[in-house]
Amino acid sequence: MSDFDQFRSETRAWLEANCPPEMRKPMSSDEDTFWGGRHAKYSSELQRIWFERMRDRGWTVPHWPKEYGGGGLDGEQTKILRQEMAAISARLPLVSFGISMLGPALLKYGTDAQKQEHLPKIAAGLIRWCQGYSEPNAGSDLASLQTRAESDGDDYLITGQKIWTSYANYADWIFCLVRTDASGKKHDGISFILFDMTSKGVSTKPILLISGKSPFCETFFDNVRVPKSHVLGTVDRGWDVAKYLLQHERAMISGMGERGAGRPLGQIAVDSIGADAQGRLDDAMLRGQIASFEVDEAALACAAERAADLAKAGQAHPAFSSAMKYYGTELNKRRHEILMSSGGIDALEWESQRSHEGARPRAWLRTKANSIEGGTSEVMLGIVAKRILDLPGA
Amino acid sequence: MSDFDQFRSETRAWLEANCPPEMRKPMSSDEDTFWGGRHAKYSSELQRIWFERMRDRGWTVPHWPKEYGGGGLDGEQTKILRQEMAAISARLPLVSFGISMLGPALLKYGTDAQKQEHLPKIAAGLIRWCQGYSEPNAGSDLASLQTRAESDGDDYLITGQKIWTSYANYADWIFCLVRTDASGKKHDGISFILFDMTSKGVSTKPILLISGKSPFCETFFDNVRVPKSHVLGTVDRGWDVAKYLLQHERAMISGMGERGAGRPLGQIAVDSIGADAQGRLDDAMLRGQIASFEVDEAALACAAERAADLAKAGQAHPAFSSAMKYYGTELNKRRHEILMSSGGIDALEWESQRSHEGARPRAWLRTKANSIEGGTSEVMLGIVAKRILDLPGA
Amino acid sequence: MPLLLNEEQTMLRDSARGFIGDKAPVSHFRQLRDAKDATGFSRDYWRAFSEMGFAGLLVPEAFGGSGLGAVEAGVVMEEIGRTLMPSPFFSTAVLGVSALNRGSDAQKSEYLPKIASGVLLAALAIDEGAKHRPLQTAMKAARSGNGFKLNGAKAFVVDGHTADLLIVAARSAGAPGERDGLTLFLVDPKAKGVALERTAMVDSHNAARITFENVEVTADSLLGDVDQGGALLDSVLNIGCGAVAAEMVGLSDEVFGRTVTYLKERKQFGKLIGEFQALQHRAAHLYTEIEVTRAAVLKALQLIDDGAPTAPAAIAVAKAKAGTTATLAVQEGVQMHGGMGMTDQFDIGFFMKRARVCQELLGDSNYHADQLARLKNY
Amino acid sequence: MPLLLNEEQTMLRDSARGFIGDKAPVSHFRQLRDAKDATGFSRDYWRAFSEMGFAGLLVPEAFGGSGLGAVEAGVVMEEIGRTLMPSPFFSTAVLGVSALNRGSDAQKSEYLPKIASGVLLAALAIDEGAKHRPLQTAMKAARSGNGFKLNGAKAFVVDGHTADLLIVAARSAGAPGERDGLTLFLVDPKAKGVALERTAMVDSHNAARITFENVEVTADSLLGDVDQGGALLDSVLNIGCGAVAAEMVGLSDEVFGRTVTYLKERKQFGKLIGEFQALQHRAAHLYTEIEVTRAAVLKALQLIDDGAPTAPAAIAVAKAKAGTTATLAVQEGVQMHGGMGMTDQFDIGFFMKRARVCQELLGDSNYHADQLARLKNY
Repeated sequence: MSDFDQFRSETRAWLEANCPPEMRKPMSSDEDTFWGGRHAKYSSELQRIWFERMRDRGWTVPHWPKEYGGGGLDGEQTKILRQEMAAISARLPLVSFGISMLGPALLKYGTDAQKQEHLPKIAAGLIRWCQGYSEPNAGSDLASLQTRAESDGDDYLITGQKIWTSYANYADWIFCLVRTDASGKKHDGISFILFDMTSKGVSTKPILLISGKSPFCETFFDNVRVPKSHVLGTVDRGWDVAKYLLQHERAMISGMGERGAGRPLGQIAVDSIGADAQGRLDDAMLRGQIASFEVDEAALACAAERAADLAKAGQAHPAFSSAMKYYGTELNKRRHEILMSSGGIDALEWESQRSHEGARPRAWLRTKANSIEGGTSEVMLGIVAKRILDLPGA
Repeated sequence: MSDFDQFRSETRAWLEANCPPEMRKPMSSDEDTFWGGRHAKYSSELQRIWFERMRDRGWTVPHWPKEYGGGGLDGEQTKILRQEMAAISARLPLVSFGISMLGPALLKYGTDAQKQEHLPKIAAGLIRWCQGYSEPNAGSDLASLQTRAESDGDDYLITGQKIWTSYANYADWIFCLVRTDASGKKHDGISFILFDMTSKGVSTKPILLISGKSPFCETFFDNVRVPKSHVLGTVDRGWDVAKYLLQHERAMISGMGERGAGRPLGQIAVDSIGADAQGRLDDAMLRGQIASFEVDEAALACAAERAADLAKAGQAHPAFSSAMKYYGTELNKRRHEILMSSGGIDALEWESQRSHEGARPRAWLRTKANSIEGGTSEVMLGIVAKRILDLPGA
Repeated sequence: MPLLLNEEQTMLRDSARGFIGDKAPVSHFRQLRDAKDATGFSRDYWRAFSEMGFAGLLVPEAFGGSGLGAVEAGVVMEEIGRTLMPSPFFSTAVLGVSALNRGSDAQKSEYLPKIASGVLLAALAIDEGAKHRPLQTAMKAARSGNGFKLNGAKAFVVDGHTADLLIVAARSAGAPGERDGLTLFLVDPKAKGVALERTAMVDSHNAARITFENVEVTADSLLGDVDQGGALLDSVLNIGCGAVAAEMVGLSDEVFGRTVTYLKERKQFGKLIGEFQALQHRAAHLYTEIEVTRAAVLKALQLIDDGAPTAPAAIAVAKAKAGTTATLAVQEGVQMHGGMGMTDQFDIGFFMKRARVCQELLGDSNYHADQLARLKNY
Repeated sequence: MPLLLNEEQTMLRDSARGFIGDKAPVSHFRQLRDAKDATGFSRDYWRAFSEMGFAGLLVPEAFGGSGLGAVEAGVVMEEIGRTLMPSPFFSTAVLGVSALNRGSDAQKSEYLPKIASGVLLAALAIDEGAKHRPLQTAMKAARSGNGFKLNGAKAFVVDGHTADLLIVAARSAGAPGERDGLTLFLVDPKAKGVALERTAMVDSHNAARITFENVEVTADSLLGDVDQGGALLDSVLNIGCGAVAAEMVGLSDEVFGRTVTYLKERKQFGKLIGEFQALQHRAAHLYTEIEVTRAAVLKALQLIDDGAPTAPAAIAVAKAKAGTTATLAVQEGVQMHGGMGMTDQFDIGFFMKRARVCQELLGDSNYHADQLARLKNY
């Protein structure tokens, strides 16, 4: 038995013994996700138990070094753990932007002091982070951001406005792009800085979306005082950190689809529309659209698997995540168009109990942002054209 | 009874009496088209009779003035004649680029002498014309043409190369864009000139396409001597004439589809694939694609009708023909993709008698040029963006 | 007949556009939505609409209406589509009137003048399952004494919660899927056994679910002949589809106009986003789709008014095409508006929601493409 | 197993690419086409292919082959797709061998070594109608003495005109549409009653129509069990589909590469056409489609080699996806090459023609999407 086989069987046994059955059910609402933070709330005692057991093993961040509260697993072990968790449908014990976004950037760009301070608190779910990138007038042109950090001794004074700050109203700290030098090109003079959301001068306001309530906020900074030591990476070179982090975000979004989860699309359609004598969906046109979609969806899943394997083999093109982000989000929009067609009249209800408060149309509308957030499809295609295809002037 | 009703009933009676039944059958080969010209050949005696009867009435060009050999009909009468011809599937008695392209330009830009000389010969099918626009290195950027006309007393000496000259090898005369002044912007210094293809220095070479033989030629001019009086419109302002003529060409191409002609697409598919117990095509996916196509095709036919009505009412946007050209040619490509799917294996044969020498795949491949010739789809979309939508920098 | 609006139709359009643009811009709809208005539309405006002759547009002159046709109904629907104005025009003046126009003289005399004067509202109840499939009607109409007893449930009854009169499709014979055996009934929504639930819809327009439990109706409430409701329903659905298609043309045109304006205002990467060629080509494509759709819809409406045998195929084309074009228009509209287009604060999302409802209303693009294939025997 | 080629597979690819790129670039195919070559491929190159171990790639080592699998067959097919090299690799080394691998020991001993050494060519005859529908096989196999008598007609038999051995699907029981009752036979193309017509195809590759009139075959010619040919056929068709899908990946990649090169060379309106954003976005989209397709095809081939129960669904995905991607690649390729792309003088049209044939070969994208839906019960 290889080391990996042994790791697999031990992991399987441990999960079997430690993951409560309730934590193996599909999540039915936002509350089922545990986000951590100073004001963390557990939706159930079992959620707490599951989180604490995993945290104690370092498996909230299995691939991080042990010294920062991680599990110290290598790539193959991490993959095995994910597979074994997926096999029993185990929920993630902790979800946070600290884990998925800031963590990788801290590991790459952080000073020892910064890593020591922040990583263990992320791993243990003690601090909840939010991301301050977008600004109202910047849009896809992220680097044109205007939030300014003015030098004042050992501190910066930060003033400006961010938008699309997910869960800013629940976050303890923010990682944020600010302009420390406005004299040069727009990609220069940007710094990546971390600060406490309880600092004086920070305020937030939730954004109502076409799909209804959202985790997004507008976030305002009015002369917020932040020590200069809170800059991550080099001052004025924050764009490098941001780009590194955006790649992580894109990879995450492209993998975020609901592939394979829950009831197959064709079955959902049969549930509401019915089948003919041969068992085929009783809407031949829609059936064809679903089948074409499922071909693309299955193919994308293969591409995601291959991308991960290429990355592991060190053969991945660094811009490939942009191609995947583009494809995955466009596909997810198509999935939800199909779900709406499948639901028909019933999927038009917006507030009834019967419709779970319009869960299906709200999810559909929400997907329309997939191809905007984290870099629009147009920006992604531009990146592929320029960096992978090397087309002129792209 | 209105004048129009009377015109209709007279026209119907005349057509009934004068159009031979053989000239009411769908055309089965290129030979069934009568092109006229110095070396004109009739494929049958009935073709000759039908042509001469129509010519004598001025109905080869019903809307041209009678003094130039036309029928002198107004817009409504012309429409009625077309409708009545369509009603009995009467073939066009004469097809030529003189009628469809040069004629309108001559009527608008020609001197009296030019009109007197050329229009009656076009109407009577005595001279066959070809069009010398494209050049190998110009492509979509038509105005970058290099064929030069050097002044030599009362003549020009023309040297250069044209490509995609349809039927140049059969044509008697050519209408041609040449550069008379190379000093200014590329759209200036172009002249529109007419000359005899038997002039010394003219040679042609047919182009083999991916679909096989084609009417296209490469055409070479080596110091061809042409009197300056043969310029149509103002010297150096030939681009205006070319644009005017291109609009006619685009309108013609967009209307050129095989709409309504022959057996309906769905039936063609049923012929080769079969139907289920309910009479539905026994390939549900293809059936859906055909139905979607037929929706678009029927809608386009309405748009063509509306465009003609708008033009008659003087309300048409001059660039609308670009939108129609784009849509019509893309649709025609889709039609032939569907025909290939419908024919399946049988539609892959290239040379057998059974396949009429690969008629279906050759027609399919030929349609791929639709969105290139007469202005690419990309150029058409650019024109719509600029001239209709007034988008910046388009 | 040219495929253009004639002079009278152009005047009608200008008058509708003037009133709707002035009184009921999108902000009017937003207000009703935010207030969760119990009626869901403005009765004042409906009265004004009636005075302008819109409520009785399809009502014959003998019954107090204007005696106009499908093209004119489409003209008004297109303008409604531009501002999403909530009104009973579709349910009452289009579906209701075109059904009642096929009723007995007594029925016409009783209902049509009231509709034309704006005091009576009607609603058509057909759909039962998740998708529009009129032949699948299962609701039972059993003979009972001199009349009928109705049992079943209807969904997606547009404006059902404010209707004074329900026009209900039920099955008096045959099995779901069959064309024979359908019958239409006029039912008082206050009758015993009728239970009505207003459904809050994604587009914040009005619809209801209605159940019928042993609802007794007399023979007088029959609309048309017993078991032969299929043909009547076809004619009502044809004009209804044409009207929804026209609404989608107005909606698409409006969304497109707003999007092109945004392309000329919004800067990114130091340029107006309308300068980006990829967006230009997509905009030009969408423009063409909308113009093609506009022609197809007008043609279908004209053919209905002509009583042409090709009208059903033309309607299938129009509704199918209008659905896909509106879907494309709102998708491109939201995407090109970027993050802003995702916020409730911008109007563009309203159009996306309404377009989705218009797709399902009287059959989506798939349904109508399928109908076209059936009509063409493949 | 990582979704990547391993070291041996990479070496195999390099060796195939080296040979094919060197000996059989597109000009080799053009030459054979222009000459209307009677064989349609180079027997010399096939001998060299065999010496390199390609003819016996799937032949077990015990019978003189390399005993490799579907992934390796796909590797070679992908390279063939790049230059359109005509060769009996698909018909003989893929379809023929994978069918014979399921035969009796006697059959394997007789045929496999000859195939591996390049001296025997095989062809699989399945299709009868316009579309690939193996279950619709109508060709009759009636018991006759100790053997069978075959009657019927086959079309689209790839490399049929050069085959030394035909593998023929026929119906020994049941009716067209049924799975039971299919039987595979080994038939000598020179047998009495076999009539063969080479069909000139749009892609100038080789195919034949074959009629069978009272062709007598012995019981020894049975491949597998009587009436149970369905399962055998499935396994042959699965690997065949994977191989064609791999060819389409190579073809798509090659067309795309040529197109991107052209975008960087061709000037219009004073710019390289690759600078036009609309073309950039279309190129980036196509790139993504090709990469997604590449992954799906490799996955399917790996699952075949694993004998995974999910292989049939993965193959349906791979063949369906490869077909639509190849279609898009050649359409964009020709359009972006403009008028030049339309001329026979440019190679790009060859790829368009071949892609069309690959679509129909063993079922087009519609067929395989439908198969996927069936496998998923909707």
